[in-house]
Amino acid sequence: MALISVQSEDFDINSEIATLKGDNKDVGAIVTFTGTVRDIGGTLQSMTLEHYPGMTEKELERIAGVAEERWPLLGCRVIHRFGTLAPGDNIVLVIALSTHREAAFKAADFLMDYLKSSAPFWKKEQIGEDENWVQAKEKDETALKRW
Amino acid sequence: MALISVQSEDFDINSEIATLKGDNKDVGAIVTFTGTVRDIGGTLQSMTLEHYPGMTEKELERIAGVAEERWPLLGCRVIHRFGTLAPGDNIVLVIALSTHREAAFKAADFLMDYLKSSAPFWKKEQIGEDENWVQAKEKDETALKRW
Amino acid sequence: MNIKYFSWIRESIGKSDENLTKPDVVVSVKDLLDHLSALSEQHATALGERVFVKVAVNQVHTDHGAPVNDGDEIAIFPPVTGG
Amino acid sequence: MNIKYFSWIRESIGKSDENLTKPDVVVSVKDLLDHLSALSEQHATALGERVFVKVAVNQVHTDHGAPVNDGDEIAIFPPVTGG
Repeated sequence: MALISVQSEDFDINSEIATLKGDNKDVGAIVTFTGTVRDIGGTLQSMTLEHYPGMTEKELERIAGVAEERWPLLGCRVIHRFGTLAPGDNIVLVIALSTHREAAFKAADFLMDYLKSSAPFWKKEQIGEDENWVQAKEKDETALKRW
Repeated sequence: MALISVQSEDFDINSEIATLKGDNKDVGAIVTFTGTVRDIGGTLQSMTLEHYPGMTEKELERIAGVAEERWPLLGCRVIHRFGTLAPGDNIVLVIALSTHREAAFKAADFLMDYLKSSAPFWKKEQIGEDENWVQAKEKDETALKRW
Repeated sequence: MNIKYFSWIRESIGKSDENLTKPDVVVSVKDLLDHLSALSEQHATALGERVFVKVAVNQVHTDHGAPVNDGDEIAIFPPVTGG
Repeated sequence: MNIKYFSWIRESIGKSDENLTKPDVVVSVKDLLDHLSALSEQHATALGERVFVKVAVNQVHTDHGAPVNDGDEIAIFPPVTGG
């Protein structure tokens, strides 16, 4: 069963891995993905993440369930933050544990592609006096065709 | 330039990510792969990793250089341990940072495939009174055809 | 039915949710969007470009052809941008 | 030339390296492997199955057709199993 959290607090990769792994000696491969707030132009003040409480958790659990059916995972973790974040802050963490590297890489990659196009989160950027909702990318939809 | 280490000591994922990321606000995606000592049958006492000092570092730098040419990375780290390790211990860490997730996932996956088939390391398993050299897997060679 | 709005659709309509008794003519999500668009200029603007209007019924993504029932929780939002 | 052995090839031959003056007949890696195989029974056993014998010349992976020169650092080892 995947562990899902939707939270405003930051997360700690080391301790999340330790919790998932425990003393399971079948684990040979651990893949983590961390998404962070970019500020390529150097003008971003903050980013606010809105979400749909109730559906968000359900949708993340659904996606993680699909990953666990498709690959032989020994652990799966999804943490997504909401609220106001600063440039460089962590947004999302996905971890997949498996015996071999292929399953761990594929599951983490799959989880991110599906999360990007179906988890009900919306980003708003604060730049100077302006506030802009981030536009969805078509390539996030086409990325799903890989799976 | 990738950071390469061949060492007997363990590594710390949090601090490695922090070092690579620094205050670079262009980073949006961080992928880590950790390989650990498996003991599926529950009989492994330890695993000893032999390597070819001099060539190992060169080979890891070469592979990381190829990854940095193929994908727009903002950071790349490879740590491979040698010596005697216990079940559950960390063996290898690969980290790739990029603006977008696709490059980070692909580079980390590529690095592991190439490292598995070209970095001069050899594993010996200690099981009870026996010592066995781990056999290379044909699928590690075929995995290269993906790239 | 309870209608929830998110992101710029919420801001454009000016409220995060509203309750509605389902009119008989409203059978599908599309019917509901048409009905809501007639409520005010803000609704019409927010829901005008239907390709940007995503809908979840009872917290599950659906297409605009899906049926809606009184008592449903309907969420209306732009394409998601998390991750 | 300096010859280094690793993993079970090292154990089978019973030493981790040896120095050798390159005989004139040894031109390629394959020639060298043939020459080494004739040195002792242990060498013959360790280097018998050539598909399991990998070679690096001056710390770069090479195939068995590659040339070798006196002064080269030649490493002989089984397929790698790190990672």
